[in-house]
Amino acid sequence: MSSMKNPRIIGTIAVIILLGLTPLAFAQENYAMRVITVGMCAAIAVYGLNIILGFTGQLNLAQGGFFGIGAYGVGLLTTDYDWSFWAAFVVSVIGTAVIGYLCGLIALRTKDEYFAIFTMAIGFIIFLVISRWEPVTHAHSGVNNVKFPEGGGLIDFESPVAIFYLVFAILLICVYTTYAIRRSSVGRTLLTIRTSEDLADAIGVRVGFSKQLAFAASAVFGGVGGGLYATVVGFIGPDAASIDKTFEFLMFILVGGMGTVAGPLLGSMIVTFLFELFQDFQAYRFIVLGPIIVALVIFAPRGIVGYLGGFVDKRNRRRRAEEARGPDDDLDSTGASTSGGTGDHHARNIADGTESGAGRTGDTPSSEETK
Amino acid sequence: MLTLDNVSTGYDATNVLHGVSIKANPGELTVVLGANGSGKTTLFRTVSGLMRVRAGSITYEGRQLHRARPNAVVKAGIAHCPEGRHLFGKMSVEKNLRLGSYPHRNRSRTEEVYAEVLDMFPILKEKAKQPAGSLSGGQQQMVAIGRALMSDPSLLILDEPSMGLAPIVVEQVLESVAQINRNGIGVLLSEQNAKASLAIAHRGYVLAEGRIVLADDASRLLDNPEVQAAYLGL
Amino acid sequence: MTMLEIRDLGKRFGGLDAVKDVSLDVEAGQITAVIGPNGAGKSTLFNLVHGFYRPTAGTISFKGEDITHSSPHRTVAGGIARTFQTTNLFDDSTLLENVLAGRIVRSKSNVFDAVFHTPRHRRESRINEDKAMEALEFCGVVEYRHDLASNVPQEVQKRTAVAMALATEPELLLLDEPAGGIPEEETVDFGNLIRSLPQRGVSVLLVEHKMTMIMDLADTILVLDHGQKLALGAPAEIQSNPDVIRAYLGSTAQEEN
Amino acid sequence: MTLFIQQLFNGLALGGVYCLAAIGLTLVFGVLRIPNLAHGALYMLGAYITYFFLTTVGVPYIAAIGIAAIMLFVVGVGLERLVFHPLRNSPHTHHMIAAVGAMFFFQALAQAIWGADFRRMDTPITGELRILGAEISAQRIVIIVTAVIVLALLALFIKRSIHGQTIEAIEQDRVGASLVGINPSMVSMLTLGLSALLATIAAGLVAPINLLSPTMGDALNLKVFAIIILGGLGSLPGAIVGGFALAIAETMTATYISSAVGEAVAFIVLVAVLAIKPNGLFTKAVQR
Amino acid sequence: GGGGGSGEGDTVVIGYTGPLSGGGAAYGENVKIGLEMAIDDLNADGVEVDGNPVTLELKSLDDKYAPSTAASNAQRLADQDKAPVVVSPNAGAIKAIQQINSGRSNFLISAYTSDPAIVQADNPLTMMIPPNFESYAEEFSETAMEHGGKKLALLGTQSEYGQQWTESITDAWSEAGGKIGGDNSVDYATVSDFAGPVSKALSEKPDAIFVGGPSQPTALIMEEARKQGFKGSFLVMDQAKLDEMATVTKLDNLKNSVGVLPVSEYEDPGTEDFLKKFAEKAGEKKVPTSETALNYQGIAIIAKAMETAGTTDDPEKIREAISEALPEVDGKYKVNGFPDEITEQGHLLNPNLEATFLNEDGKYTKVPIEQVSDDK
Ligand SMILES: Nc1ncnc2c1ncn2[C@@H]1O[C@H](COP(=O)(O)OP(=O)(O)OP(=O)(O)O)[C@@H](O)[C@H]1O
Ligand SMILES: Nc1ncnc2c1ncn2[C@@H]1O[C@H](COP(=O)(O)OP(=O)(O)OP(=O)(O)O)[C@@H](O)[C@H]1O
Ligand SMILES: [Mg+2]
Ligand SMILES: [Mg+2]
Repeated sequence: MSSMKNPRIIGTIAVIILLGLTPLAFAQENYAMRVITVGMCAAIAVYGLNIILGFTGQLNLAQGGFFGIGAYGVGLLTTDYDWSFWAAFVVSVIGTAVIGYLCGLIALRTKDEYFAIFTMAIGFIIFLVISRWEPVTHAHSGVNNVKFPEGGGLIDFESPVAIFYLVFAILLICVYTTYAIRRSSVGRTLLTIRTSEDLADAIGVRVGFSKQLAFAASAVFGGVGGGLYATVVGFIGPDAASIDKTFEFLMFILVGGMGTVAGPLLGSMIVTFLFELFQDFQAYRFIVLGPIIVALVIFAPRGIVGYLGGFVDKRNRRRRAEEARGPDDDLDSTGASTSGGTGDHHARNIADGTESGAGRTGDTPSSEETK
Repeated sequence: MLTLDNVSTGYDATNVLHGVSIKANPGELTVVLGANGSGKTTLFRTVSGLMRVRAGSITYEGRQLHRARPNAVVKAGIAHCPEGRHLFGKMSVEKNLRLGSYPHRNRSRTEEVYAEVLDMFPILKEKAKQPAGSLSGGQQQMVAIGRALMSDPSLLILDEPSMGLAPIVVEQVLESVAQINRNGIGVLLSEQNAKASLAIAHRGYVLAEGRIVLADDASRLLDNPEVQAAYLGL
Repeated sequence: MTMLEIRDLGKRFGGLDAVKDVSLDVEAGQITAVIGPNGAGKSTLFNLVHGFYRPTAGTISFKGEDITHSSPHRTVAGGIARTFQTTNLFDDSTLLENVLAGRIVRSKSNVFDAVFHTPRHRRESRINEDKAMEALEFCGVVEYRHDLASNVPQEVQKRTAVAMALATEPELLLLDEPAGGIPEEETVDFGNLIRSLPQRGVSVLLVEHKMTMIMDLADTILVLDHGQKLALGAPAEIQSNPDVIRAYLGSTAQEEN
Repeated sequence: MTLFIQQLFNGLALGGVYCLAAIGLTLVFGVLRIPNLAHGALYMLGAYITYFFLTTVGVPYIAAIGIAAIMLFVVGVGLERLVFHPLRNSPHTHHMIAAVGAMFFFQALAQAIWGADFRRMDTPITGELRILGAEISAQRIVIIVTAVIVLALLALFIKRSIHGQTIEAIEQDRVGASLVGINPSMVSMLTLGLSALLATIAAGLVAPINLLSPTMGDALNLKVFAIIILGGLGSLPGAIVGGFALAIAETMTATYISSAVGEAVAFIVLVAVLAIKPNGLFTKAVQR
Repeated sequence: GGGGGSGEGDTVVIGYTGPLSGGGAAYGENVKIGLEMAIDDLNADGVEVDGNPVTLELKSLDDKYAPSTAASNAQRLADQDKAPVVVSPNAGAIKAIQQINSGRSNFLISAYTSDPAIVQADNPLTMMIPPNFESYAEEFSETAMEHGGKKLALLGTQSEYGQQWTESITDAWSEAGGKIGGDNSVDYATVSDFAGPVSKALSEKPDAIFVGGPSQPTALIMEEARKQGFKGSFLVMDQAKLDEMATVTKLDNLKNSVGVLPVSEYEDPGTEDFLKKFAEKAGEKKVPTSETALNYQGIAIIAKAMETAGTTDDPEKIREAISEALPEVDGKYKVNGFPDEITEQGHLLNPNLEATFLNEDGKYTKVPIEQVSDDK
């Protein structure tokens, strides 16, 4: 198919291959392997966030909480109850799905900022439960010696490389699922909701139901990421479920690019790397990192992938649009080609964002009397 | 007098207006005709500062306006009733209208114009306390026109004011526009009904693909065979 | 055959009867128009039929089935599509993507089909693409299919809105001022588009303020005023109805004659 | 019974703290439509600057708060110009992350300047009042009274004055607002400045009953968000009622159930309220 | 890296991961100062391993109190900087680090926490520095009962450590025949106004109150309690230091309290010099705490163990050598109750552990403490 020639897909595949090969370079470097593997666990949760935020446009601030539920599920079941990792993993993910679904039932009655803060409250309640429910979660003492996945005598997951590839494989599934969703009618459904719920409603989209599913799916990814995280790091404390985790995820997705296939992965890796890089500054690192975060958001608002993809898309669209209009429609094609040719050059200089304070047209579609 | 000299502008990568020059004399009613997408709205948005001028200049009564922000343009006396209305949906109709007088904030003048607006659109009296967003499409259009009037402008820009209005109200609105103009307020108008608008206008411009292709007195445009063919359905 | 049957429909907002005691039969294969002064309740009527609003009185049935309380996605799935008074498209998407969105309601494949790339998924993708293209073509905007919705002229947007509605494969199409913002002189083409809908098996319920167009297209006209029926009949009757002239048409009526 | 009355007053004082901290946030939310997560950091910065002038420079208490408030106004304006203004056409997510970045920056900055150690700020307002057997310090009374006065004045300003209405107008349609002559950029700037100023007044009043540390704003941040959402975004009466209600709920549950529940109660109430009224308590349900 | 422990003029990195930003930053800084002071002094004295002079170097990383970050940091310190020793000052972080220090990477944890769970883990490469906190409960209870009465209110902090203390005090107090009210623990870090929790605790009319978290908020709670009319005695958890508390509240508010002995009250051979050097480094206003002093001792012990073991890069050997090295440590490094033995599990034990009672005259009187066993 022609989509195979799409530079975005090529780029995504390149990133994945590169990542897949890192153990070759770093197999002996426990630290590097650890940072990358933990980063990939986060990336999985970020793919969840991508579904609800990137596709559906709902800012879910409970993702850290779901990550924590996954992590504690695996952590507690493999230690206090001595389950096998795999059983614990499956049960925790199902548990996260159920909790996510239930939270979604209420959460999705709210909209926009209310939804964001509502989910933030849910996330915080999850955190409080984990950090206060001593008898079950051991509160601040955390969960020690989380089991490694059982390799059934074939693979020894205690080896950093083996566990790397386990997480990597699951991450691949997430990336592919995201890709598949994006180009299917399911993805289109979610995207219509992001743009306008009213209009989506009008063309027969089951808005509530779809949002509900997206929310649950996002929670599931969070749980998967958390479950893997627990086994990778071996010890988990309440910080695994904290609101800081959520903001970390958000940072990853924003830097990478919301609603894109490769964005969450790239963002997770780059920001993780950036954070480690600045560790040498200790307490002062945020004097530098803070402004960097702000600058990234301002100057690359669509994230790295969005930024690169934007060029590709624009070019493709223009080419296709001109092709489509074709030569049979003389009047139109002349008009289009003049504006396409000269306008482009013009725009570069002017698109510096200093448009008049009022913003653009598309900003505030005057909402009609429709509900 | 409003003068646009060689104004070019556009959205993102594409230019929409290509060196447009027009003049609107004080107190006159100037109409801009043009097919869909010819750039009328863009032209108006440029005048009121909602869009940046990429080349050329705009002056009004001797003042440079091409770098002015919308709020400064209103203060200079140009009110714009935009396509898409841009009302404050959750505020009452009355508040919407009264906010229109923000540039001058002259109490007695506010009351005067407010009464005039309610006279022009009696239905708004009934709806005064209702959120503007809950009004019907046409009623909202009335609020938008009224709000523009409230700033007590010397030049009023109306972008398809009759959009979505019932035929009987369209007549009435055009009549009101003529009346407003007779009271000495300049009007810059784009209107679907070319014939009716030319009938009340002093001067007219024809815009095609972002360029002025015809500029003449309104009466002469009415007789112009090209215009008749393209816009008057004759 | 009666496609849509509205009986004694009412909708109150606070103390206001936006729609009251309205009854209407929309016949299959016909174009039925609803006109009336601003605020007469036309859009509200549409919202009621489509399921955006819950009626406070009365019933609606479609092809003999009661849909008074059904939600929008059910009504759309059942075969009623609509457009909005202010054009409403997904601005950041191309026209083709917009119209494809209209196909969602007819898509059966789910996430698993997408992930596993099942034959059903592939078949459906192809059908969706074909139908979307067909709708675009039918509405005469196919050459703009790769342009962003926010970048095309209003008329193209209006036509795309119709194409998007058609992509849901409706039997009844509700058009709320489809030609708003299009100069009177240019509405002829647009009228032709609407006129051709019944031949496609799509009945039309139309709200419009452009009298030339209405008189030209409509088989039956319902006139609303203050939420209530003012008149119902063929265009010629309506045009000469003194009540309608006084409340709505004004002098245009004479002109048309 | 004395316990109940004592806790009621403690709850009221805590409510005053919450309200004072929340007003600026609601205002910013009203105008810029952004959840300013850096609000707690502004509050913290305000406290430190007040501390600096009070303790290090040695100006009187009220004057120290005044100077700090003005300085923070400038910081707020700067924050709007440098961070939020460039983002005015972006989705909320971007603001939130940018605000988190700004918060990191302010915290690190404060730690670099004043160190990580807790600091104590003294107040000239001393003494206790006995009301119905309950002991309550004068500082807390001042907090309650200031909170109520500031909130009432602001509510009046927004509802009555045309300047206040500009804030509402911008919230509802930026283009429309600029077309009636409002300068949205200016209003945004002033609003953020004002919110930082109010946060400083809050911090100056509250810091003496607690401690200064670079992270002092964090704990308040989450609660304050719960409050403004509970009351309905941008609603000042909502902020008042929400602030006092949550504070009293918190003290009472902590007293009669358990402190862990007390800590969570704000969020539990929030979840419960939003489940029933998805737009908060004080938003008029406007049909569009 | 400095892999070759027997090269000449080698630099050995001592790793440190602790909270240097966020809520725990002050605590993390205190530990860091102790490490820096020790390393400065040791380098000045000269460390010689296997006949070669060795320079110690501190490399610190911030973990914001998050265990998983602490573990990553530790791994980084061990892998990239080849640190044979990593210092960590909180139990959660230490548990996370214990997941990696004896498997994938090899390094000694210098653990600054009084939670015995970290030695119960049987990690062969952990050295626990402070006394087991459970040692205090009995003496604290007895002392407080002597000066007050039988009814105790609980008002400790909600951290992991605070909760363990609360439990331990609860047991000891009941054993000593006292009565205990409800658990009013609050999170000292997030509470905006302490008046509420204090009122609640006082409503039970207690004779003594258990308090404790970071020094400053603890002081505030005690002040609030006194303001609301509490006259009894306080049991102050070891995280809070009475002398540090005296910098934020009047000494009057603190009287009649039992807590850990301030560093300045120790009479070890090195204490006086240590206090002077500390004042030079951190300023006159800052109060030296046991976090600083005990970690100062800890590094000195490790350096001596390296010398004894004759290696800087074999953590197992270093750990083994500690026992032998303890008596060899120079007196100047003995500042805050120096240990004379290390248990098999890795716990440094000070033979004469003492706490203090701050009496009505504002004088510190010593209270001898008997150390409990680390076993569960
Ligand atoms: N926000 C936008 N982004 C990109 N292109 C736009 C935007 N708005 C309008 N255009 C394009 O600019 C051109 C001029 O549009 P404009 O709205 O000014 O025309 P108009 O004469 O007012 O038409 P109408 O009669 O439909 O109102 C059109 O080709 C349109 O597609
Ligand atoms: N959500 C609502 N809340 C309150 N009143 C409403 C609401 N929606 C509509 N109305 C009122 O109901 C009446 C009918 O409105 P509707 O939009 O149906 O009119 P319309 O016939 O479509 O008018 P137009 O031709 O101007 O679009 C109007 O008076 C309007 O103010
Ligand atoms: Mg236009
Ligand atoms: Mg309507």
